[in-house]
Amino acid sequence: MRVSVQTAVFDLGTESNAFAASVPTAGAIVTFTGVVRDNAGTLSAMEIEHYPGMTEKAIAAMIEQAITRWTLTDALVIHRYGRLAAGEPIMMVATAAPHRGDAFAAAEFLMDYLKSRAPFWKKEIGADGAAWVAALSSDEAALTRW
Amino acid sequence: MRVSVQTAVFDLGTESNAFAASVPTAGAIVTFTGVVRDNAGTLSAMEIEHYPGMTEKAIAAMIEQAITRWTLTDALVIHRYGRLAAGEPIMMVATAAPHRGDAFAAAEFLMDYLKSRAPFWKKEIGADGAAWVAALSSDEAALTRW
Amino acid sequence: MIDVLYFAWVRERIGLPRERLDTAARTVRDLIAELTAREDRYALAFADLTSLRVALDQELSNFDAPLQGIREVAFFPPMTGG
Amino acid sequence: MIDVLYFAWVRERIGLPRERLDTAARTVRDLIAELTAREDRYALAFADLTSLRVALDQELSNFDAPLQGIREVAFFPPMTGG
Repeated sequence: MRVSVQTAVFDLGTESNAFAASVPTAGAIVTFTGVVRDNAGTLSAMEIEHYPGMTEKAIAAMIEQAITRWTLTDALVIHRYGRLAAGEPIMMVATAAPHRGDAFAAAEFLMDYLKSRAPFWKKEIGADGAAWVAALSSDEAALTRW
Repeated sequence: MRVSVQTAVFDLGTESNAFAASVPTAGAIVTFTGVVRDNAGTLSAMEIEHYPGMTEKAIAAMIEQAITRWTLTDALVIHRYGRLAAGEPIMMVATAAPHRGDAFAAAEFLMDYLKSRAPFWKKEIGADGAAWVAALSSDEAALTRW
Repeated sequence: MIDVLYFAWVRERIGLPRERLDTAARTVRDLIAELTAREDRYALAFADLTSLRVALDQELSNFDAPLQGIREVAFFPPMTGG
Repeated sequence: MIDVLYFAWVRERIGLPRERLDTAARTVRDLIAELTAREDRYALAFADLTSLRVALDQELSNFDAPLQGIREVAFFPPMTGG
């Protein structure tokens, strides 16, 4: 298990390969990457705040829970904080398992929990000001399926 | 959309980065990679046969179907055939979407269809002979959820 | 004339990957009966149809499908991709 | 003495990221009442508890939880990670 809460940008390819190399006996590897989107072309940056200490513990607990629920070989979570530019990766989750169903389910579970239970707060900074991203009720609702 | 049916090994990291770079407006990217597993330590290779012509058409049709069902920015399928060594990647699926739910669902859908509807046949070659991999009824059953 | 293709253990049992046949078979099932009557290796390959799949002109089909207008028939076991 | 941390717009409304308080509050709700009574900026931050979350010693908790033995209380809006 690796949890990295970092300001530095990460490389999806490098991280995917390193994770895959670390799980030679897994048949199935799933990755999820979240990217700073600029739909309207008005976003100049995203600012992410987090709760140092709690963040790492909360994510580690989520991974522990995933390992208990599914047959996983390993899991990885990288989540950035600080100032991110449009197009940059925000975070990634990777799961490895003997079978694809477990790898997919654990990755979705980790995503749903990261969305609503890991202490991160996003602020979108545009040309005409900044606004905290509101939590979606659909994200909260997604937790009920687990 | 890219479909590649190839003998050459591919690099998960390189392919993931190229795919991500091709979808700058997608907020969510999911990849699935299948790897030749050697559980018992007795597998010397995997031989994959396919049906040239039909394979490419069948996979393209699966992706078209995924694009119809979910809001996808793009999708990629790479599937190898020929002789593969243990630890090598067999295939990968990548999906990009504005939202994570669509990216995950489309990737799982493509995997379920690739398992049972794309004309590939796997043969495991071990120290004491070779055997065609039997189709799993659970893979066939997985299709009913879509 | 019709191209008949065999894959995986069907190909191995019949001993060739493809052949060109002159047939009057009206359906896939007729064609299978014709082949089965020819030689033991065909009879062996087609012994259990539940473990076989068929594609007509590269589209999955079924054993009762008509062959009229079809140029390529392929027989193979259930697929194991992914 | 207890450390009280504020994040995101709670931090912005209150105007500081953390402070050390000497409090006799028995529950989170008591602490909020005490802070709200202090200054408008606290009243503003705690005006709508449904839009707030609380963590005690870095574990998510609730407003009725006792503060006994707790060293660190954090207030923040619903999380938006991922």
